[in-house]
Amino acid sequence: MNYRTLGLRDKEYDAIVEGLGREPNETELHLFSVMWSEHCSYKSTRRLLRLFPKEGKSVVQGPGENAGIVDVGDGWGAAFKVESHNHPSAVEPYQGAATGVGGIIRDILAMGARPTASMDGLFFGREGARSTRRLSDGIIRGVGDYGNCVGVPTVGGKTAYDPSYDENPLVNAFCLGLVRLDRVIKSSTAAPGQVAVLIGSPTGRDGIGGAAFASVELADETKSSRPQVQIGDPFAEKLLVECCLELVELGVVVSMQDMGAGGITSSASEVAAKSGVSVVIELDRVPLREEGMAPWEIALSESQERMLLIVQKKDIELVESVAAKWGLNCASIGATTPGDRFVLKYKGNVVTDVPASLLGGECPEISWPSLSPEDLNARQSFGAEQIKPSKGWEDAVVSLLSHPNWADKSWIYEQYDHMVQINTIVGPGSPVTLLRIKPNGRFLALVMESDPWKCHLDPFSGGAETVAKGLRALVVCGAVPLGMTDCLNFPSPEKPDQFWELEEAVRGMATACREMACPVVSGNVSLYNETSKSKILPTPLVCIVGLVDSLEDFLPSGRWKEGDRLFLVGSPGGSLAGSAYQCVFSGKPRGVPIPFDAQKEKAFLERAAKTAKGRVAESGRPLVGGGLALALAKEAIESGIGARVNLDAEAKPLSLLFGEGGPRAIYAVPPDKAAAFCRIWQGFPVNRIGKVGGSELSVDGFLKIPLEKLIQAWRRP
Amino acid sequence: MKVAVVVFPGSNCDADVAHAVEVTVGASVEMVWHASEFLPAGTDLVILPGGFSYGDYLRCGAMAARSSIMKDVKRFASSGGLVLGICNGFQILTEAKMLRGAFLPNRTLSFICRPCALRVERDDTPFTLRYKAGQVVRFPIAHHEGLYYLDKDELDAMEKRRQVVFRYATPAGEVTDEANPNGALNNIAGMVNEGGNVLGLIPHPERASEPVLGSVDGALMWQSISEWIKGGGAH
Amino acid sequence: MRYRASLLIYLKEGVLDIQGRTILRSLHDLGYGEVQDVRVGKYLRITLEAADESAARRQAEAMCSDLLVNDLIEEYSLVVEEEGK
Amino acid sequence: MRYRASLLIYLKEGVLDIQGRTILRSLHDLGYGEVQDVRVGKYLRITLEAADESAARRQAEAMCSDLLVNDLIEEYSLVVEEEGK
Ligand SMILES: Nc1ncnc2c1ncn2[C@@H]1O[C@H](COP(=O)(O)OP(=O)(O)O)[C@@H](O)[C@H]1O
Ligand SMILES: [Mg+2]
Repeated sequence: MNYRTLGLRDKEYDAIVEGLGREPNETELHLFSVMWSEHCSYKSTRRLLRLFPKEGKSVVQGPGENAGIVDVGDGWGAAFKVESHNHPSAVEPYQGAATGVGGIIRDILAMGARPTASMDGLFFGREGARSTRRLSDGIIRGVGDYGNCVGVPTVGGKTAYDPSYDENPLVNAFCLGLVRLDRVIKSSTAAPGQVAVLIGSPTGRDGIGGAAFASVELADETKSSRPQVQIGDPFAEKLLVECCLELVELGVVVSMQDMGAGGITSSASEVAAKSGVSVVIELDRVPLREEGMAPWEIALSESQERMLLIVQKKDIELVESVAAKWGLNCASIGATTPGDRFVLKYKGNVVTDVPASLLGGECPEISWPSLSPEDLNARQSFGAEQIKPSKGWEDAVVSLLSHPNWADKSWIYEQYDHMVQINTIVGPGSPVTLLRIKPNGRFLALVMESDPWKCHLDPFSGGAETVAKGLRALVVCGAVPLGMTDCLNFPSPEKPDQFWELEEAVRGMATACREMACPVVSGNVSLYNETSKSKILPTPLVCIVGLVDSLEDFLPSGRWKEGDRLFLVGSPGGSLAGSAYQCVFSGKPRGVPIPFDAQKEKAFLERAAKTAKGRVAESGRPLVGGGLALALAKEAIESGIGARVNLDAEAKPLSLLFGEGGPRAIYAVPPDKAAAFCRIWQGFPVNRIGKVGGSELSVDGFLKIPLEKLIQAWRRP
Repeated sequence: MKVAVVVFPGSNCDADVAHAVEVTVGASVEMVWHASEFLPAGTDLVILPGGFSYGDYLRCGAMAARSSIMKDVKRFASSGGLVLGICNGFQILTEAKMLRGAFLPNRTLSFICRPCALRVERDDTPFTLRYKAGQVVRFPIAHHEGLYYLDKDELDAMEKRRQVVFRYATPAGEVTDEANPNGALNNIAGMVNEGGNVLGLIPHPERASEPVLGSVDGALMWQSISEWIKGGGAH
Repeated sequence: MRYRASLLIYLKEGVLDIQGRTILRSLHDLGYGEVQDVRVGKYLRITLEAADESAARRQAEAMCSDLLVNDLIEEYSLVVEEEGK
Repeated sequence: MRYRASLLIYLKEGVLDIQGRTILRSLHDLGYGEVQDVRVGKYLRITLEAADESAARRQAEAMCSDLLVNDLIEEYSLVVEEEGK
């Protein structure tokens, strides 16, 4: 068995030999190839991830566990994380997306938390193409069928179409769960003399080598060597969730791991390494679904809907009886002993005996060369699309509103149960999702953001803008941001210009997080999102969680009322670089996006928070895709009322109406609160731009569109 | 009022409905595992909650309808006890033959989750005392197989017996095809048995039972039941 | 003895088969205009122990009426064979 | 001529059959302890026009690979007969 065919590099093999003091045997080689793959080891990005700020006053658990946790008050925490399932979804969209949802739910469960809400970030190829339809249908059904059945509401998400995802769609799954802070389960709490118990579905050959598969480009030859497709069983997952939570409630779970990439090997060696114990697994005891599985296949199988629990010997019978009640397999497959070994036994023989810490944590980092792309200048130079729309301003608004990226997404989220668990106060369709926290009467605000086009033009400011967009949305609605999770979707890091983009994007995100005091508590990296024909745009995605103490503090969007004054806060114009306008009218992002300005952002957030708290506005919406024009249109549509807007003609109309970037928002303010509103925004650009009323949206000198027409465009038949 | 919520493997609205009856009418709720043989003594109302019992595999509600507790649920119903099946619970009631009919996939062939307007057809059942016939209420729907089916003759007979309690309708209360989200025959969203003590309902009243959730139309159902029980309606 | 019961479950004539109709439409869209009709059903392959073939068939029929088939909307056909044949 | 293609689509050996496992357990609970295994698949009955039987079969096979069967996880068997036979 050649280590190179398993994807290990020379340097890595040498490190293994040195760490073991001998050559690895075949089983061990398989284990190392998976555990030291990009997907499991983060060997290309560990250095970058250190840039993220991880501390904050609400952080209970930072990166390094199955999910991060923030304090949501009164002894309760929110555990959350986002993860990619891109490669599996490219190959088998339905099962790929479904098992992505299932996997992230188990990550949350592993913290002892009850999975409470999911979100999905979906990136598809060009709209209308047959392959896009096939992939998006399968992916959306996969997300829906799994989440609906398991009873975790899908409460929001992000959907974007761009030709760069033609061959390589992205599926990012986010989940959040609630946990009592005195019941948090960790990987680091196992002690010698305890038992490793495997609960859930029997093990088959599913997804073996999935981690390695996710760590290379989707070349045709990898498509043929692809792992056996993982099949999701949401019913089994529901039983597993209830069973594990019942065991947590009974206080018998010492430690718990989901079985993700790397299966038993990954979960057991992680507990061993983090807890500082040895784990001895007897592979014969693993309940199997298939005959003739080799030891390494059992050890690496990624069969879904399984959890590994570490429990005390005295509790075994109780654990078995609870599993039996839920109709789940339960097998004691190993034990913890003192030391730092990861040992696998099969038919009486030791087939693996390696240091647990070596397997799980000591893959040498790679530092790929980084070079700014040759075509960066070309990307950043403006093109001919910087002119007034040929068919007029009304047509421009209608075209943007009906473009799949910015149109109504209810055709997607109505296929998802977004209400089960009855916590959804403001569901999908709004800039932020609001959930109640039943145990303490407070509210969680969630956003998911991504802006691949701006990241393509300037990854640093694109990355910062992505984070800032999320934070602005949360603060505008009155939430206090608690923490962030992110998924870094990029092509291969092995090409210097691509690595540069990755590095810059992370630097931009980290800078925004640090300046705006938003700690990163968990995340995921998905590289090699490319094929021989195309590669994805740099697509970092963030999910940010905020807290709202009471509904009094919550400022909704889409609540214009007759007579309200409209204010635009922030600079009057934005940039067209990487904007929705460009995307629709030239198909190609070009130019230099607005650079990140920490002082401005902070000044904005401070005032936005006061605006929500002081209740001096009826409705607020930060400007995002499509700029001022689409923000006005969406507020009008959601409110069911028009407005008359009169813009200061000094700014260039294009960047005024369709420019994006930087901290900007529109507010609807009742006349008697206008003075108070302006007082709060003193020292920040603020302009009164119009008045709510009527049944059309008119911008003097530019456009006049009946509400009906806006709705029609946005809803798309 | 004492409520028994039956929990099947895969039920996922069990806690929701328990929460709704607790906060709206202060009911005392017991969760009853499907493998139990008997309902708790003194039960006033049995709820079969929504969800995906047995994953909706084979046919929605088929396996749950054969579970052990259902024998006692049937006995309870035949002695006049109140039974309410919501969504998957309605599917279970038809599979258990406690209500006539069967469910087919929505005509859109997709799962649908959104608020939905319903016209109340009867205000003389234990479940709908607090409504007015003809009133339009809004309950969320969330299902993949909600197309109620029964063959023509039986359907006519059932209509004649006034067993339909809720129909999908426009916000103005018209029963039209456009207002029908799933293709259910005669826009049927909810119906009772001949005795009037077993109600099957595809929409979710428990998702519309608190002001914070945006609608309290569903709370009227819990209040109706509670009033009926207090009034000595219990068997 | 071990038997294999192959069970086809389909909707009764007259019950609207929406899935079938949708597949028919997709096939037409893909250019298969020659397709006249599509009906969708379920296929269950049940492996069971029984004394002889007729016992196996009786058992399978009992399962159908007990659980596997909803006779309000569905019909079925059943083939029972000795395993390995 | 009109043909009827009966198509059985089932999961490949080794691919987890999530429905089969649940139905099996349910049959056991109902007292059918003699059942060893249940596998669940789809059954499609396609009525189509074709010049002759072998053309009908070719068309049906093309539909399978174009739309009806996911060859990553599914296999199928196909019987083609003249209608009315
Ligand atoms: N895949 C999805 N799943 C669930 N909700 C989605 C999905 N895509 C978009 N949404 C919801 O649709 C709304 C609009 O989406 P978004 O792309 O963020 O547009 P906007 O530019 O208006 O913020 C948001 O509320 C979002 O949560
Ligand atoms: Mg958004």
